[in-house]
Amino acid sequence: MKGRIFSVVGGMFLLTVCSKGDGTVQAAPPAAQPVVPTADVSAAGGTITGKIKFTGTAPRNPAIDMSEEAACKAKYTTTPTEENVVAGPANALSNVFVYVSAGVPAGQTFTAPATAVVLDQSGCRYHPHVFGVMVGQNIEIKNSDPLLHNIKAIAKKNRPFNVSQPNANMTKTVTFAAPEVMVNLECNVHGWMHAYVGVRPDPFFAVSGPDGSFSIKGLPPGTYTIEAWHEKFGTQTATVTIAGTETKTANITFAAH
Amino acid sequence: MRWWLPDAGSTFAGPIDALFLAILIITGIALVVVEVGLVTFVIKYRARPGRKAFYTHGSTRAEVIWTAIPAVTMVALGLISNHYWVLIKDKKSIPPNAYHVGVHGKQFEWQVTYPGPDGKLGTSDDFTVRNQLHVTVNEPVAVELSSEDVIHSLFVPEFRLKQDAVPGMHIIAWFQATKTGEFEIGCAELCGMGHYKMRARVFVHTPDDYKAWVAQQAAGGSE
Amino acid sequence: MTTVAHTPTEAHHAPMSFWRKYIFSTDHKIIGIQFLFVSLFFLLVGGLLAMQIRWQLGFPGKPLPGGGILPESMVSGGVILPEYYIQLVTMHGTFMVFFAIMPLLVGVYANFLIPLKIGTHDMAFPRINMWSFWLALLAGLIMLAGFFVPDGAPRAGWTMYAPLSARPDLSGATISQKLWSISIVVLGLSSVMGSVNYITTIINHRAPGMHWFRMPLSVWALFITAILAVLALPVLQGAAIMLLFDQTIGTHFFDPGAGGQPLLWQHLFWFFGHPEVYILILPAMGMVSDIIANGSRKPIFGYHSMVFAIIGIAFLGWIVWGHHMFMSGMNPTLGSTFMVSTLLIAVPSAIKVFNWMGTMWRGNLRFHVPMLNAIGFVSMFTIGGLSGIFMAATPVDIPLHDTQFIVAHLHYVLFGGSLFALFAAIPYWYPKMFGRMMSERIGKLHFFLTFIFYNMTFFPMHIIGMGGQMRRIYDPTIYDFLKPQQPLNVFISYSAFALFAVQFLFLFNFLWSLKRGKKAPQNPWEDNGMEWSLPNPAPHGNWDKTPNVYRGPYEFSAPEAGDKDYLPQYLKLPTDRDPVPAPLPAGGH
Amino acid sequence: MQTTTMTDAMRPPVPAEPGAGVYSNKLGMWVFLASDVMFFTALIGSYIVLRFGMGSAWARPGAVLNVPLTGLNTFLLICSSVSMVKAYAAIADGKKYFLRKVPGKTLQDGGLKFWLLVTIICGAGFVGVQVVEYIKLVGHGFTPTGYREGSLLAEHALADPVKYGAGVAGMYGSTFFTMTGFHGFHVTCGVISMLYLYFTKVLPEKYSPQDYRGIEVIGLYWHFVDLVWIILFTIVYLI
Repeated sequence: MKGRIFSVVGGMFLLTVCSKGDGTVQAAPPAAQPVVPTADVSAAGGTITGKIKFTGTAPRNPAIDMSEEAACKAKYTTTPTEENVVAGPANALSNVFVYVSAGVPAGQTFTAPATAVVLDQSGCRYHPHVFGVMVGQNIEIKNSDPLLHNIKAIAKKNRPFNVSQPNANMTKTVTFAAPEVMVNLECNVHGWMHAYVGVRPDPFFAVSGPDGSFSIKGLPPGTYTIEAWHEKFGTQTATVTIAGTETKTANITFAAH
Repeated sequence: MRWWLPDAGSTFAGPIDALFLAILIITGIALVVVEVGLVTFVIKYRARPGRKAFYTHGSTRAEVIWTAIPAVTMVALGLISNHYWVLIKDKKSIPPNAYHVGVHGKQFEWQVTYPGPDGKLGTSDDFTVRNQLHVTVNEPVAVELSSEDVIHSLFVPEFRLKQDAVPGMHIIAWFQATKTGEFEIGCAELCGMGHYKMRARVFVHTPDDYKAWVAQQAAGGSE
Repeated sequence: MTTVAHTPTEAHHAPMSFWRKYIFSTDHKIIGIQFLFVSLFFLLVGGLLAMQIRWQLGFPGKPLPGGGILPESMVSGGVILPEYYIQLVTMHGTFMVFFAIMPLLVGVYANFLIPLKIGTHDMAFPRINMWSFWLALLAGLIMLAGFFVPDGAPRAGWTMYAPLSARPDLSGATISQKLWSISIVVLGLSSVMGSVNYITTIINHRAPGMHWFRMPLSVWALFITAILAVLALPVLQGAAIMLLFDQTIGTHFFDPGAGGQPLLWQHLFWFFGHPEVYILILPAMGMVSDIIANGSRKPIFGYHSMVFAIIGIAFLGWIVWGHHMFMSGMNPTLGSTFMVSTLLIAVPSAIKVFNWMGTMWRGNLRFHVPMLNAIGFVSMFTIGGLSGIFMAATPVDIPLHDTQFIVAHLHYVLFGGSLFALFAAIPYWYPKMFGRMMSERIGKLHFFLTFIFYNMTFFPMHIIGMGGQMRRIYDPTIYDFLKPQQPLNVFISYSAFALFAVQFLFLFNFLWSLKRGKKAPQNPWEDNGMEWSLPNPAPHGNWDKTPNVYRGPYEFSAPEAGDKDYLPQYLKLPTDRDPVPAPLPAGGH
Repeated sequence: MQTTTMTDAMRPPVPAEPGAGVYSNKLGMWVFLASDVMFFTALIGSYIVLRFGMGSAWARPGAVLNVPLTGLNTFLLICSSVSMVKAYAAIADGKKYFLRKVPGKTLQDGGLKFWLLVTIICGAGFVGVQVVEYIKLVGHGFTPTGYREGSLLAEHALADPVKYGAGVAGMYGSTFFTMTGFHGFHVTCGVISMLYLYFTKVLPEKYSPQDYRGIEVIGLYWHFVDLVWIILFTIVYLI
């Protein structure tokens, strides 16, 4: 009887259009963190390298139930987890943002590299999870998932923004105008998605890799304070004096609570 | 193609759908009377040479008739509607044995808090699951709605369930699912750019399945 | 205290400069025409926004044709972004309600018709009237500016529900949300100024013999509308000011974090908003009544009950606002009360519909374009009124609330109702405005095509709403329960594009006839209204000497009229006696 | 009665049906006041809903606001209403006057000039006191968003949260400044309008016992504003 009531309307109904048709996105599970292209500095100058470790046992990263987003879930063979504490062998700690917090002569200015940092949203996670940019450097936000992500920047010194990318392969370029460690990026549609970006006025920063190592290059001679930031373990500092083009090592150890 | 209300999935669907049909019939009759009347008049009383309109200022009897009929119909409709309205939305109508779950709206997700094994909300064994409302079939469920930021509206079409979640307010909506399966939840109040993406699901389980699901959740998640 | 000498009116002023005559004019007719052009512009803007909404709903994820010209903050690769989509729905609603339909009905026709129809020379306060127009234009421009500021237009829906509207961190729009509030405050001021004028003019400036119950129903409707506006708009102004303070200086009227109440905004908004709904339909009803009587060549059926129905609708309109809030968490007992009062509104509405039919019954129908559109109004308004009953019955409202069903309902009332009435009114009083006739042929074509495409656009929305498609969602296809009805969305979108395209016929007809239309005879529709005693277009100041009124406005086919089938209000028959003007009120008491 | 030459705007310039029985300017003002009633109803209604919807009580009367000062201000505004009545009476029936007789001038003119000036001064005084009150309140730390951190009131509120309504100070400030602010705006508009009339109509002696509509219309407005203040003073300061 329902059909009968509306058969008149059914008669009017002439046009149908198939509006579906996104191919499934293939992208392999993101295994390795893409190396963040650090700022372009001259080879001259000193280098600070080191390893980031932590003591104690790392907290378990919560599993993410992606069943509501089949397209994301399909990109993983095992249950994906959040990336709060990504530990490597021998308690190496990755995703630590290391930067020179003091020692760079005031008044010295650096130009931002022309290359953009790519922030990819794939499998309902951010890649990279932690990264640094220079003030004014382009960040190209890319959506590799065929579904809506919004990118909300929670910043204090920079103008907050909230943009969305409903389709696959949409890109959006943003920049930050003021130094800020860290600007939090989050997706409100997928509450587990977080990324952190350190915005610096100089190119002297790095993010620790899977083995916990980092390297800051091109420092002129001087005494520097370096600060390491981790989303769960807080910050640690170290002081390093550079003379000439030497390479100094500064290992930093966090304590897992 | 769907030409009617969504399939019935809760005890509310019966009376609401019946009332919908009743109103459709009443308004359908009124619509036919008006539209057929208009078409008839347009054809029958079209201007022709030598005709003159009938000079009248109206008829009190006609006015009384078409005042009284709609008035009586509307009052009757109001009384019947109110009966079901009270049964569905009144605070006193929430069954005392209802199973309480908390639903917290947030830009742009629903956080569903379950009472855990002890069956009580607000205790330490509560656990929260994102975008999934698991309930037992044929058991009244009271949804304690709250909101983090803006107004959201919990909408389950199959259950004929809709209730705004207002920040700063604690609102209870209840329903009783009548069939097992998976249904969709939408947000029916504009809540920002991700409004359309506040999609969540209701899973209606048999009592045993539900117990098993709770046990699994209490054991530490959905791995 | 006998008669007062007729003071010279402004009819014989020296010729004025273009600026005084057409821009900073205090002539009620020019102000009406200014409103007409401005609000037709905003109607077009609103329509353009609607087309983008329909594109997105019909073809989610596909690049909008011509979308490349939009900035990257609105589209990405031509695809409408969700944040732009909610700007579209917000601004479509805002423009259509506040800057298109409301000024078209009230700004244009209250200004243009009231003095002409009650037989006076101008409004009571011509200069305030001019200000009312300029403030309305200013408000419109402030609103339009929202598109051009960083973050784009407001994003909280035309109802601006707090706290989404109050907090930029939640809505994502910072400046334009404030512009919305400011614009509404300015618009409210404009509306109050206009309405004070209309009310005063109608009460105090009716020509001798224009008794209350000799006023045309259009004037009655505009009078009651003005009363609604003068009492409702300040409430919105107050609410908008509080919202503005929440947005700017950090108060928390509507933010629960500091004790504010989100529902307070809804109560205030709808306490204004429901009378507003009648502001948007009563003038349409009034003008349609005039046109149907004219087209039927018969007195309006049940004139007095029509007047009382208008008053009844207006009165009930104040006590039904809660029916917008059945699902809001408001006390359900209040819901019961609001349901009953809402259902009762069906009664005066039914009286009006049946009286229009009674007017056509045994008439001698002339199908000129205004009459066709007026009949279209009656049949479409009926659907809109009846579909309202579904949502008035609270239990049925549960599945239908905030779905496309309500979108269908409100468009049947506002497009099928108000806009059809305007398609009737614009050509009907066009000769009085511009001295020329609009093309009947194009007008008829426009009516039939609009009628068809309009129904093809909005009727299926009922079905989509029954299926559960929520309002203001960007992409229905992500829901499994909505996917099956997506073909219907596509169908609606095609119909909407056609409907929009057809409106250019009207626009063309309107503009072309300004210069090329047939010269209008003095009384082209053989109507009874006072305005037709004047030449077309009517001169500044209207009558040299205040006219007398001898009878009611609907004496079509009266026996006294002889071989004619109309008997104008201004025509003095040998049996008529001149009315005695009232003594003037003293300078003080 | 002797024919008087009426100005163009003085009466409905044309014969008309019996309307409201008053001239249009007065009717227009009545309609506008009805509209303004709704405006204040929205503000006051919101205040009541918000205040009594709060979990905890408002600051006690007098704890934050200077009631004696505002009481004096209220008295000033009531006086201005009285003087407005005097001004109206002076021009309307020509019986009441205040100033001494000036040769060649009617008594009424002098009465109007004097009493309207009193009204303007009282009105301006009211606004002035309100401005001073605002400055003092803000100085103490009472702002539209609550007690400013580190201010005197914030300290008081810490010491005695009940008396100072510590938890609800934000809403207290919001409603207080919104309502009194918009009332003050109305008074200011009234004072400016009266000044305008004073210099364009009253001093040039354009009014007569036959035509004093401007005075009557502004008088209506003024009494309305006064009435609103008495309501506001009661519900904001005293309760």
